[in-house]
Amino acid sequence: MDEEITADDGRRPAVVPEEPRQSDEPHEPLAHEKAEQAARIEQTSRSFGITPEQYMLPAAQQIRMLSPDGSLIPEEEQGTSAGHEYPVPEDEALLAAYEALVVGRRINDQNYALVRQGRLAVYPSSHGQEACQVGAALALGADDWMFPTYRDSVAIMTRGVDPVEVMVSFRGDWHCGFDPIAHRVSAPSTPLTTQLLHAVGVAHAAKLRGEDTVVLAMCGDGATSEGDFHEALNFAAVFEVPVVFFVQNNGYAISVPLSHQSAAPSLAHKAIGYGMAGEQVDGNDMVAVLATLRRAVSLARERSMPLLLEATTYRMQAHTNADDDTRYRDAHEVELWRRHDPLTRVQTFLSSRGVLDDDAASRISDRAEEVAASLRTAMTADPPIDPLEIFDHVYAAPTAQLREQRAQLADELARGQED
Amino acid sequence: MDEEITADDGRRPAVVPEEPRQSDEPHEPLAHEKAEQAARIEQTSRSFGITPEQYMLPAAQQIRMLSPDGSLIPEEEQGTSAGHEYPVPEDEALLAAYEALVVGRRINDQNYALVRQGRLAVYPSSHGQEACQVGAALALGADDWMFPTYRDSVAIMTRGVDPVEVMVSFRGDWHCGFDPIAHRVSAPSTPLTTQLLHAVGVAHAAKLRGEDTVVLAMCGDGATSEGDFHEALNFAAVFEVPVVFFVQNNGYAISVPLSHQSAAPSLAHKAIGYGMAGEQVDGNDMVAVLATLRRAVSLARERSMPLLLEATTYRMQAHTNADDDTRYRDAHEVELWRRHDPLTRVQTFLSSRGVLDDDAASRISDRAEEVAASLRTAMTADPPIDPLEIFDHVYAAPTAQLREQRAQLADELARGQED
Amino acid sequence: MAAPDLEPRAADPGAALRATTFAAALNTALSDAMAAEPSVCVFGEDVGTLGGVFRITDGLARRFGEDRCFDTPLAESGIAGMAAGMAMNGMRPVVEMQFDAFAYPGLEQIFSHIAKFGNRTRGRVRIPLVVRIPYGGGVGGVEHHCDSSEAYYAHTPGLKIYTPATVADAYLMLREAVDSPDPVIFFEPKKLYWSKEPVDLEALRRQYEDGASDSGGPGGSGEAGADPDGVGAAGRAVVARAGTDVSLISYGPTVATALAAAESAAEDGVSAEVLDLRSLVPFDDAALTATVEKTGRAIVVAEAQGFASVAGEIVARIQERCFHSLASPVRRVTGFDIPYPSPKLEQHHLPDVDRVLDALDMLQWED
Amino acid sequence: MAAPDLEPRAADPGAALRATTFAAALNTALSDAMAAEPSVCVFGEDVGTLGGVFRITDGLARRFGEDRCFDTPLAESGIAGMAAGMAMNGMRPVVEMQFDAFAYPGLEQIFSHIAKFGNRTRGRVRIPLVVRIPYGGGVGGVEHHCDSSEAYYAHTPGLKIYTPATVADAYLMLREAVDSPDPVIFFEPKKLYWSKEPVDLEALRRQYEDGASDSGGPGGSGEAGADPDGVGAAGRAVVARAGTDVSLISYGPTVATALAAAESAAEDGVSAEVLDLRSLVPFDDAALTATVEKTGRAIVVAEAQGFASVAGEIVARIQERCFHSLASPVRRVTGFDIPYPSPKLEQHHLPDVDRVLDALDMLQWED
Ligand SMILES: Cc1ncc(C[n+]2csc(CCOP(=O)(O)OP(=O)(O)O)c2C)c(N)n1
Ligand SMILES: Cc1ncc(C[n+]2csc(CCOP(=O)(O)OP(=O)(O)O)c2C)c(N)n1
Ligand SMILES: [Mg+2]
Ligand SMILES: [Mg+2]
Repeated sequence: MDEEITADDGRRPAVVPEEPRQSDEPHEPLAHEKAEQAARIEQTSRSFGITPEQYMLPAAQQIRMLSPDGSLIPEEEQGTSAGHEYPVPEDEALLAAYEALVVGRRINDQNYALVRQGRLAVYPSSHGQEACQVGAALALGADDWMFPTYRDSVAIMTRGVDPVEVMVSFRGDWHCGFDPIAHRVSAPSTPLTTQLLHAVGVAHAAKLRGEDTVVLAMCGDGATSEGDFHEALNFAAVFEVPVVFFVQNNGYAISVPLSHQSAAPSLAHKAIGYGMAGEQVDGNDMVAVLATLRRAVSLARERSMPLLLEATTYRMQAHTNADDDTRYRDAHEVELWRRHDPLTRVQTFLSSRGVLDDDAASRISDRAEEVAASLRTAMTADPPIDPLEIFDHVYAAPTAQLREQRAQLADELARGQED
Repeated sequence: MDEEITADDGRRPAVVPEEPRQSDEPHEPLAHEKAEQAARIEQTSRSFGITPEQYMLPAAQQIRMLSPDGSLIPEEEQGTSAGHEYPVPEDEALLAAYEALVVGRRINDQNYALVRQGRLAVYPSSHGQEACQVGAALALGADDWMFPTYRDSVAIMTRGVDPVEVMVSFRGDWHCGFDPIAHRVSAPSTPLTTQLLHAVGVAHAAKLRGEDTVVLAMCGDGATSEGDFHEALNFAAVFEVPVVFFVQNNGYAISVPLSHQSAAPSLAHKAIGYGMAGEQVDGNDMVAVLATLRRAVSLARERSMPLLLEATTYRMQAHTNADDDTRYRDAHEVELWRRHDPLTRVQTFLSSRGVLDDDAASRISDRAEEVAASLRTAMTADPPIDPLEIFDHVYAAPTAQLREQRAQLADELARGQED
Repeated sequence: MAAPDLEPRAADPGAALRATTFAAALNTALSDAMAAEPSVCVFGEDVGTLGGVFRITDGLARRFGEDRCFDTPLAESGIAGMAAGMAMNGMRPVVEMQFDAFAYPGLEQIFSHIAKFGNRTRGRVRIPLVVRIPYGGGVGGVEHHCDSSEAYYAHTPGLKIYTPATVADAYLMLREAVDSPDPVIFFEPKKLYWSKEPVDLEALRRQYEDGASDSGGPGGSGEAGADPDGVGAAGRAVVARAGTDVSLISYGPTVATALAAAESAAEDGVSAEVLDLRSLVPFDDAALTATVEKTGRAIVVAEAQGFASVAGEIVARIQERCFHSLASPVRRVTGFDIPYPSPKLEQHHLPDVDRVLDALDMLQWED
Repeated sequence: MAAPDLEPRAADPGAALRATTFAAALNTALSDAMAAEPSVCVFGEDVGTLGGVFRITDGLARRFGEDRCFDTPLAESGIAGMAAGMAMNGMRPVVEMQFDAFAYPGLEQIFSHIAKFGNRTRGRVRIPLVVRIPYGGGVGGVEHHCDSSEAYYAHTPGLKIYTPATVADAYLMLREAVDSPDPVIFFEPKKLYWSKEPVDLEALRRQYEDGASDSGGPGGSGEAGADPDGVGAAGRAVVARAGTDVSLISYGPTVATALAAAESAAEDGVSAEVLDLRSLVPFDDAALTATVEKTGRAIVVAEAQGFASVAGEIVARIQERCFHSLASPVRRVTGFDIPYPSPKLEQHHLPDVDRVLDALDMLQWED
């Protein structure tokens, strides 16, 4: 479709300079030059036969493919529309996702237990959000990057990082445990939203080298309020880098509900303010999550542009073990969400479809037990940590000051041993 | 109009909880509670017979009432539409605005001259942007507040602050010159965008006391990229405070053009991401600027809610006297914008309308000369500054440390005088 | 934490003393300040319904309503900036930064505006707000949750920096901070939150409110007319334990360490005086000079990494002002110059009694 | 600014020396670094087309293309954060903060990530970037344009802090900063930008590149194998003027002040040694100790407000390490503890020769 799109909702299409500006032929005054990203958006929306605004605003309702009871929703009711089309992933991919979901849930529960046994200092559980976790990892290619938060341990493990390594920092060690470069997964970020800018930087570096790396940048609903969210989305759009911003809207930032966080119709509505497309997905629907993330990743890669995806989900447990969620939400609300558990929904679907038979189910649950068991064993062992290492990585080579301080501690430790 | 609005562009209306949430009757799961501001927006858009999205997105084209040659544009071509309606201000108000415009231009030019004579250390001129400056000041009531930047001296003066006081800091003194509380104009902010949050705070304090103060918060196009812009708009929407965010988009942040600043269809498109209405106006059209600002101020006041107004304008001179604008824009572009000078446009309009006759014109130009002359006289005098005062206002009462340091300087000054 | 030997602002000893936590004292101080002055409002992340992750604001929203104590969107620059604006318009905001390192997004607002607004308006617009920052380690916190960031703020002219070390001070200094006409960064040693001391908060309230009204306005000290400098009582250091041989200078979380070290030293026949600075800005040079001139030796004990720290400043001030009284170089016992290490290693980083005693041994006693 | 008497890294004296500005040296350093290493890229506000408000990046976009030198949207946290990400992915970003106070929105990224990432990944992810910050006053700048903010960064473990005081150092230290495996905050004294010295940049380039390749990698010093500590040449202080009676310790913009004061003092028969620290982190304790042990008296001269400053740290280190060599307390000559004052009053705030000489008079010469 190549004709000029006339905005059919009565709004203007974005003003796009047709050609690079010539110094002797300035553009129309009383308007300012628009970014190239606008041209890309114009082209993209045109290819879908819709206006740029229609492309950038989220679809009329969140994308949902599985009903709460696990049956496939008829295509015309999935929330998709022109330019907002999401093919249902193949059975094979869904089965793999289901397996990761089961393992992820098992890990969440295992870690919860380890915290109670004092084996972990803290664990921010993603129980209830595993469809988002799994989708994030499975939508990416091997050379893509992921920027997770403290809540995204299951996503990191699904990406292939050894669960034991992921738990190192929560166990109370001083470093992140795994090698971010080898796995193309950054060390999970605790200062909220800051990691989205790193994601943009990683994508920009790749783009400058001509690589088509997509970066998935994760954050929560609360995190969207931070200034860095704004700066990251804006940088990504202006530099036209393939970053998929993936917001897990679980309704709370610790105790603060979404209604105190934003007055927007949806968080996905923020996208248009940066000149990128936004979409909302049912984050407890494994099928829809995978479908939307996959398309976001491929659009980002093909057209070298960022997108914003908001997944509506729910954190079933407290913020962390240190939190008491009964102070700010009632058990009934949690109960209601339990009925929409991402795991049972897709399980019902895959069983009814014959993709998940008893064999597969027991193989998967065995694997989950195995992962949990090895996590348990590893966490029960208490590997010694060398205190002197705290000086070794502050700089590539320790400064004279740090060598002095290291010597002081070494001396104290030696004397301590003599006692 | 009280019926349910069905989104006629095929998008969903914002989900609004109809009643306050009851703990025994939780809201529909798989969605999170929306802010009260959403209800306010819903109600507002309903009163205009449009959807919330239509209300929050800017009108299809920027609001413009005067053509570049100064004739009134037919109403149906002004860019207004349902919910985006802007009555043309009365002649009397326009004449007052014209007068302020002439005085403002004269001040800009006088200050430019004073800089060249070394009487001012620096002056960021708003030459070309005076319609925005004047509109900002005239749209506010006496009890309202204004939060200007370094470029908004003309707005501050139009609000009634003595030009000489406004110039104190640009002359090189250590304080802002005027009393912000007395004038309800904050000390102009140099750290970009930071002042928008102060504006939200002032509005919030007023609201908590039950006052209906509107706060006009000003910034430039470049400033919209800062994290504080995001945080300020979000806080304003979540706390439902009457702040009008007024962006003067002059196309450049020093040398950086808008296209490097944002890829959005317009800066006004950012509003919907916070759940507020955005609008774009021709910032060189005094009539449209006043019309849109007035309505924004009254909507903000009546409904206690924020709005975002983007005025497209142009800075005719360099960023400041320290800047060399030939490095980043060509003379031809500047020349094109000169043809859309806000002053001549409204002058032509008011003359043709018979509102501005020769008497009025000469009275106004006399007044401008008077203001300029007294500014000149004041700036030529070099009032002594007491160096010891630099210690006196750091705290409400100087600390012992500052008293020591003050004594040291006093001693040095005394010895210096003995030399 | 042991109650200090010397607590000049302790409540009437006749009053019933109950074991009171540091956290309860802060909570009561906020509550009393809100009751006393309607312009005081409390906001931040999770401070409303939840009562703060440390429960310091527990019950305030219920008691005073959501206009006076409320949650904000998750944005620290927004919190600081909105507080500045509210302070410009007649309010006295008390904001909470959830953890030390999470205050950093607000630094521009704090450095460029909150600290400077009074000065740049020639005193016409004061910013009377309090930024409460739970700080320091010793609680098993993971990365970014245990920074000691007081030096950043102390280096910034225009801010006052308070940090209480006792339960009574938690109450009294927070009351003063709220009443101060200047912005106060109020550092709360998070490892003290659940420490208890026998303190009568009711008596402290009376003491504070009588004192404040005696001296005719906010920030007044307990003793009427005794505050010619306008620093308030919070601006003064306190001798937490008297001694003659060496001065242990500390503040916030390390006052307890210093006291414990003094206890140990006493067993070895060394009489250590412990100075609790309480306020870092303004700084009580008179108290510092008095103790060092008395003892001739000093150790500064603080948690933050040492380089370009407040501890460094204290050492510099001692040698500038007491050089000829010093029998030995002043020593610092501080955190190392590394990012705060993990729960499993923090005990190696934090100044402890042994490290203070080591420093003490090196004070050239043979001279 | 007068050329220092002693410039151990000056170019081959045989070479043709041209009057070169500090700004040109920085510009050439960036250009040479970009030519030498394709992963080096330069970005920030107005650094592309305009070449920076101080023109330090002039011509780089033209020469290396817009992929290598470009303007960003106006957001300092964005600049710092994106730079961190690019550094994680193989680039060596050099970013410009337009003025000192405008770097503050980026502090969270700098403190919590840039400084810590190497450590928190156990050295697996290094962040080799440079944040250039024009700093200090003396240029008639209005408010927020003249902060000396080095203490905030110097107090933060994980960052290196360089600040050159000579044209040759502007070139050499910036080259080293770009090649450093660690994040470097590079403070450029803006009042020196247009100062000139006779310097052969071409020779410096050869000197640097030969040295760097000799020592087998980035950050190498000019002398092969002479850098066992890995601090690079930039990590070492330099005696800018030799003397015997008193040590004037300074860095960046005040090295010139110290040299001028030394000149004056010489007329009065006092021989002052001037130490140019160059790097604040790592800190050259050996050089500091050497000069103070030689002279027995010291004055620290720095522009920043004194409280909890780098100057305070230096005083503390001197007394900790050279106590018994000191004939008199170490004195500080710094800015006052006030917000940087206006163009009309900055001369009263900035350390100047008279103030250094006043301090010198107070060094108890009669003892
Ligand atoms: C900059 C910053 N401020 C505050 C915090 C403290 N904090 C940790 S998690 C959290 C809530 C985050 O909510 P959300 O982004 O919705 O993510 P969720 O925990 O729900 O996954 C807060 C306030 C932080 N980590 N970083
Ligand atoms: C936080 C911050 N960063 C950088 C600057 C330096 N600076 C001053 S004005 C300016 C450009 C602002 O552009 P815009 O917001 O469009 O306003 P205009 O000057 O065009 O009116 C810059 C980068 C600053 N003042 N504050
Ligand atoms: Mg959340
Ligand atoms: Mg602009």
